[in-house]
Amino acid sequence: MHSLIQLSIVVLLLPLLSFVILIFFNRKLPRRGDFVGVGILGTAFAISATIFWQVVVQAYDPAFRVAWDFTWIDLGNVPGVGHLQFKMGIVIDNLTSIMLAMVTLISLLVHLYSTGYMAGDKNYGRYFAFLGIFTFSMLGIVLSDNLFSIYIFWELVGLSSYLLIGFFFEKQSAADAQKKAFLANRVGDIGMWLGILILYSQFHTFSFQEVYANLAAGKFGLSNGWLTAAGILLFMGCVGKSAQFPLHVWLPDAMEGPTPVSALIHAATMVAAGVYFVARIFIILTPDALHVIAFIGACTAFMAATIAITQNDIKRVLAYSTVSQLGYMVLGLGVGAYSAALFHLVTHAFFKACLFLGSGAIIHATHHEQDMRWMGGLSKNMPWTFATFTLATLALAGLPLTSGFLSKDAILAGAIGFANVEGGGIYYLIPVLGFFSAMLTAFYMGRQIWLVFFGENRAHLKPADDHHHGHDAHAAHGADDSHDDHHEDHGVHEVSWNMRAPLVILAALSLFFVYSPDPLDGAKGWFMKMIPTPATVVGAANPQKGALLAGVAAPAHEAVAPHGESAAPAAGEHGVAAASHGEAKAGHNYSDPRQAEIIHAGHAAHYTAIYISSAMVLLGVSLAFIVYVFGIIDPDKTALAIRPLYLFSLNKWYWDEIYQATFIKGSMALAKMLTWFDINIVDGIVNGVATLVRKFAFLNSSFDKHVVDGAVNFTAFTVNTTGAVLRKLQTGKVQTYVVMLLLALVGYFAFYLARLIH
Amino acid sequence: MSTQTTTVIFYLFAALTVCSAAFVVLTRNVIYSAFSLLFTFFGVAALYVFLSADFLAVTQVVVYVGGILVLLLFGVMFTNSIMNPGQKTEVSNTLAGSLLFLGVTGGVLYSFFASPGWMSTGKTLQGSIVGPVGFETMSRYVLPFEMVSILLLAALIGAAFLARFDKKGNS
Amino acid sequence: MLSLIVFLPIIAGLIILAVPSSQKQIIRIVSLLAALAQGVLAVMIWRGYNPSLPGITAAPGGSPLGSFQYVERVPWINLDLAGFGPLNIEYFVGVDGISVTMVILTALVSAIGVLSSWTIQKQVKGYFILYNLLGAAMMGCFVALDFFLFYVFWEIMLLPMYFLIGIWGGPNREYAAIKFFLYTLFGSVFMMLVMIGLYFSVTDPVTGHHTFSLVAMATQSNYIKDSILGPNNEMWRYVAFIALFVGFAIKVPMFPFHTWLPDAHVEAPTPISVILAGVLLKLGTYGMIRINFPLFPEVFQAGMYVIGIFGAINIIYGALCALAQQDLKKMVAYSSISHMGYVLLGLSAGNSEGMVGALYQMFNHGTITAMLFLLVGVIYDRAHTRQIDKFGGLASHMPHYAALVTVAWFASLGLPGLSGFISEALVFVGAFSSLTTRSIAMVAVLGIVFGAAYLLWSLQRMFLGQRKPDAAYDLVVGEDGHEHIHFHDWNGKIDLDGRELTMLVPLVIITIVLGVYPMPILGMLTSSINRLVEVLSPVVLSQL
Amino acid sequence: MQQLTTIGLNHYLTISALLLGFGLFAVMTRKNAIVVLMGVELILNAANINFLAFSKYNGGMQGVMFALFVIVIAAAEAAIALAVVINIFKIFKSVDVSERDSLKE
Repeated sequence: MHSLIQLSIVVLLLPLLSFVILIFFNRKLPRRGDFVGVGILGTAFAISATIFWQVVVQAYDPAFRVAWDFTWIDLGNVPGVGHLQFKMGIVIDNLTSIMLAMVTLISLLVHLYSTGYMAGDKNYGRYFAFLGIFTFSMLGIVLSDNLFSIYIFWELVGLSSYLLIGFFFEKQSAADAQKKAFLANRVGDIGMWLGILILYSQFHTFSFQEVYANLAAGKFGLSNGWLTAAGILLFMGCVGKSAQFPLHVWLPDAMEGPTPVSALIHAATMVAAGVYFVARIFIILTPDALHVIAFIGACTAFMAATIAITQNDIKRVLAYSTVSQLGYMVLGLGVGAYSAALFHLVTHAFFKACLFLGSGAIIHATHHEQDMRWMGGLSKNMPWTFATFTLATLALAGLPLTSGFLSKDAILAGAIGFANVEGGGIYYLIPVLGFFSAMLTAFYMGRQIWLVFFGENRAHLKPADDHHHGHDAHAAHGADDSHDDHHEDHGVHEVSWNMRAPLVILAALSLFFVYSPDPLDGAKGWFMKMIPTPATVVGAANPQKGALLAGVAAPAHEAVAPHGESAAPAAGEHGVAAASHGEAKAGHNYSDPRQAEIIHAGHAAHYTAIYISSAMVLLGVSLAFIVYVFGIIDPDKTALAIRPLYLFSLNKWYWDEIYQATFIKGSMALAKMLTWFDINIVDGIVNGVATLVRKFAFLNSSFDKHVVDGAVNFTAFTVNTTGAVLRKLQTGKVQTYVVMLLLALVGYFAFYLARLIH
Repeated sequence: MSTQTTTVIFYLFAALTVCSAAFVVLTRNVIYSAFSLLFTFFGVAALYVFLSADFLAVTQVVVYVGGILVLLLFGVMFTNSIMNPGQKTEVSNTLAGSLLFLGVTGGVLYSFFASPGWMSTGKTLQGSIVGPVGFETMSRYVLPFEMVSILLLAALIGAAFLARFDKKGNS
Repeated sequence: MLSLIVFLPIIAGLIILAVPSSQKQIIRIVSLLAALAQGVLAVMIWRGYNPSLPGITAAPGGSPLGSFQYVERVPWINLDLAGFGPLNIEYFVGVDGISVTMVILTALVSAIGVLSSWTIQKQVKGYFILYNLLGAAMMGCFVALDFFLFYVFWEIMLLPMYFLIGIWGGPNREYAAIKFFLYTLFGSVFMMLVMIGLYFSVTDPVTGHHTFSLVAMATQSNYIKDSILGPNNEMWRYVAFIALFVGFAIKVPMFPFHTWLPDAHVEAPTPISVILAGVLLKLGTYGMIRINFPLFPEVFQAGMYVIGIFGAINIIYGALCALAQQDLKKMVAYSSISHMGYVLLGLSAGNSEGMVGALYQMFNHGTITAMLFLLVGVIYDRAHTRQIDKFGGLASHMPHYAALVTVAWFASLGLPGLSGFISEALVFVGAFSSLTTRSIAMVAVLGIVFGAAYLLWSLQRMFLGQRKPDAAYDLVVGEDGHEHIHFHDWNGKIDLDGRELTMLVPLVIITIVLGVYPMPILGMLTSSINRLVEVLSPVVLSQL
Repeated sequence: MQQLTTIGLNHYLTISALLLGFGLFAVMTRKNAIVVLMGVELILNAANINFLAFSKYNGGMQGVMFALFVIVIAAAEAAIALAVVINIFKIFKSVDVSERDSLKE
């Protein structure tokens, strides 16, 4: 077994160990055993850091891959299939090692942060246990080498998310949210499961590698539509987990959970798992499936952004921005900007975790005030939080010199290239939506920064009932009441070091130089070199489609290629782009011309993307300034002016209401109807038959009583009466007997005489 | 003596027997019937003599008159309180009784007379039968004799046992 | 060995018969010892079982007894019916992979049930005698290889069940008991007719006489060509298959024969619900696998699609009905209908994945549903109500109970890492892989969501949030200042007590272990199932 | 007239028949157990008369011997019967046989 495998197994099992220890013994340990969680995660991070170092830094090979598996279920010699085994295994490549490091790092930071944030909660120990099992499941997703085990950990992640969202289960809203999250994920999982089943039914294996190989060998027995369906169904898993439209509704509600959990699960890692999974199956997705994915991603990005601009809850804004950013990633995958999407996954994980932790710090400091309308002017009280939060905001908005800029730009570039290759028309909708969402992102983040940190504190404006509600939340939260809440101006103060340190680390990780030497081009960075776009196997699976695509794509290739060569000497950076493009081609000879074309076009569109996106971001930021800083436009008046739009956005496009009205009400009505059917029809028939039988039985019994039994009784009666009569004769008196005896004698004599007479 | 006188004497005894028997049956007084039974036995004994069974006649007198009748009288004395000796006893189902009496008697008599084969054969029993009785008793009928004596003994003991006064002395 | 494990409970029952009915504790302990001994025997059987031998039927060219294990075979009833020839019924028991798992399950659930019966106070003596009789009958059904013997055990099983529900049940117990009894009797009448028909159609290859041996019946070459159920008599074979299937489907219970189950469960006392859901339902599907399918493989081939549809109906219909229930126990009852639907679906797939999944699901459903009913019983003992809306916020007051309920509920909704998931997954894998049932599987997957819906919803309504105003318990502030929960007329421990933990924890451990590493049970199934699939596959049929 | 004057078998048979009838009448009708016993004695005597009459007119000893035994048995019977009657009297304070219907049970 490869040493990396051993290390990764250790990393995988350490959080589970933490879970087991804490769930059983947290009350016996000092400090409810939070040090156990932090320590174990620290170890896990150290080990994954070494894995990261060995794989990414030392090996520095895009094609690096070690795998190991063992037989989990052995179905023996199955007729028609042969010896059938389900294997469990671990695969380690660049992506895995990067994800490992990222997940363990953020998890470690969140553990650390939580020691401050959750201090004094009555289920403090259980909280860390849940964090442990979440980390375990997440690492399982990252490490697993086959669809079955990834599905298993997929569900386990859903469980831990369920447990953590509902951590304050006394709050009805939290209980609702956790249920909603789990069910929405389940809906997605069904699709994912069906997709897995389609692939299994063809190849009788779950392993990624074997599925790839079989598809590449064209062993897929069903029609191409089934393959597309498989791709889309598998993508449904991502839709559920990554909160893509139309299953995005659970993620904002999931903010009912503790804020560090939101940072860890619902911003950084779990929601990214969907993207990670789509990346794993990227090469078996047919072009049609990719189109669907791209459009869904674009819609999600745009819709979430429009919703985010009107939300007042600080965490909800971040939640919708998360949805929007996940939409970017999915969009990126859909358009074939594979590495860009994963790049954005990582960068987003860091700065979004930073944002959430920062918001958590603010909420903590303001005694569980989450409504931005009652904040303001916090920059003076909380400089550290302010600085890190702002930095992460810039990254999210995608301003240059930040990591977000690099990744988002790469995605948008890919989108433009994709649109070019696909021949424009409707496909241009995708980059357009992307850019527009970028603008909106800049706007609502600017709004948030302003509302939270600038201006004067508006806490005293808060209506009383809300105020008390805040207190209830506080009580339910059960945090320590060290500072006194009862005079009006809330003593806002900077948070303690164990909550500050994660903010700083994460903010540092959302700067550009971590990923790329060039602040303008992520393609120069190690990340996109290490995570090249893999060659699709589907084109090879159906050559006629590949040839057709080649026919379509060839002219576009010719159109773009000369421009690339001609410009190469002139513009160095463009040359670099071409070089990187060439390198990508060198790394993989893409058998599918369409894919090669898209990748090439994406690189080509790099600068177009930069210009447009920067413009849009500046537009958004300036708009935010105009509205909130200079107050040139009054947001409330504007809201009134476009009230329908405003309400549409404020009510999140009414998705919850729609689902409530259709699916939930529908299924409940169906359930009630079926129960009625069950009781009245099915059981009614049964009881009806029973009644009929009983009726017939009564008839039968009356016949029996009166006729059959009648005969018997009659006999008995006659016997009885005769007996009664005869009993009269039996007086018991000797003399009566003698009389009878002599009667007989006389009778004999009479007979005798008659004999004698004749 | 002449056959006429014997005939007359026979008819006297026969009448005595039958009438006293009827009286035994018909009277309501137990004492009367008991004493009239005495006369019946005497009459029967006389008839035995006419049947030239002298030994049996004597036995009849000794056993019946001396034994059974005394027993019966004792019974009467025991069962009927001495205070009212003339106690009447009830009669039940007289009608059936009388009808049957007529029927049985008539039937028996008719069958007697309707069967002519019973007319007397030539040889009859003559003289005293004491000797022959003793001879027969010790020879051919010795077993019945012994058995009947044992029976008698057992019966008497049993009777004594049955009729005894029990310990509690209530009679 | 098998005879011992079958008749051990009867011995215990006889011992109890001798114990004066005032000695309740002795009676309980005797039955508990018997159950434990049964468990030990089951473990010995399990260890000694050789999973490589397929069983199911006489292997071609193999011994006519088939590769069954722990076989005991003695002539039982030998009558010479002049006209019909000799009637030879055998006492013929043995196990293969299919039955050995069920034997283990039966022993396990019976032991748990005895512990759960500890609280029975009414006519303890009679209760335990009937209980032991029931245990013996169930075990006998699973090991019998002679159809007549199977039928005898099958019928014996009805009687104690009827009385256990009808005497120790809830307010409406007579109705439920009668319903259960008549339903099952209805089914078994068909079974008997088919049994007789089979007897006259099958000859023992060794003796040449007619036989009730299921092993002989499972070999198509043993059928007399022109007999009533012989190969030449297509129509009657279909009729017989349907009759048998209905007989077993009632026990499963399969829609539309399922309505006895909710009533029986709601009325039955907790241990009897545990037995009923844990073992008795399995007898239906076991009968299908052991008798119905191998005896009429070509009919099964023809009927796979219909069976699958019924399975899907069970899954979704049961789940939706559970979603609308107010009575917790009724909800669990409908959930077992839904879960037995998975078994039917897996069987209808007719391939190894599906059938292994179905049998594994039978085992897991046994353990998981036992857990569910025990937990329902726990709360019912305390609150004397099962109305879901009468609770709320229990989790903060009964942490252990809430934790175990969470585990059980999630096991029931098929969470990975718990045994239920693997069986459901295998069922879907099989059903989807088989062309016949693929479309059905795609619909039935919805059951996963509905299952999660009703379980999570009930979990939320009972354990999360705050106490409802009309809850079945009060909140009193204890001396330590914290709020404590107080049930009316319940003076025991608020959270789980030792006895309940000893019942539940083993089941939880089994669920987790089998969810992480299923091979201990799955490994015993595979060879038998593969053999069964060969028997059922048309390829083998065409060679007849 | 010749028939009547010469005493023959028939005379004795007639007497015995009458005695028998009277005895039966007593047995049937009288309620007093003692009288019933007397009736029985009458019947026995009737039988004896027949025995002796037949033995006289057949010239054999069998009738005589039988009559002898009958007398003995009659004695035994009388003793037993009286003892029984006395017991009945002891128990029921009455010898009325028409009230004794214990045979019914």
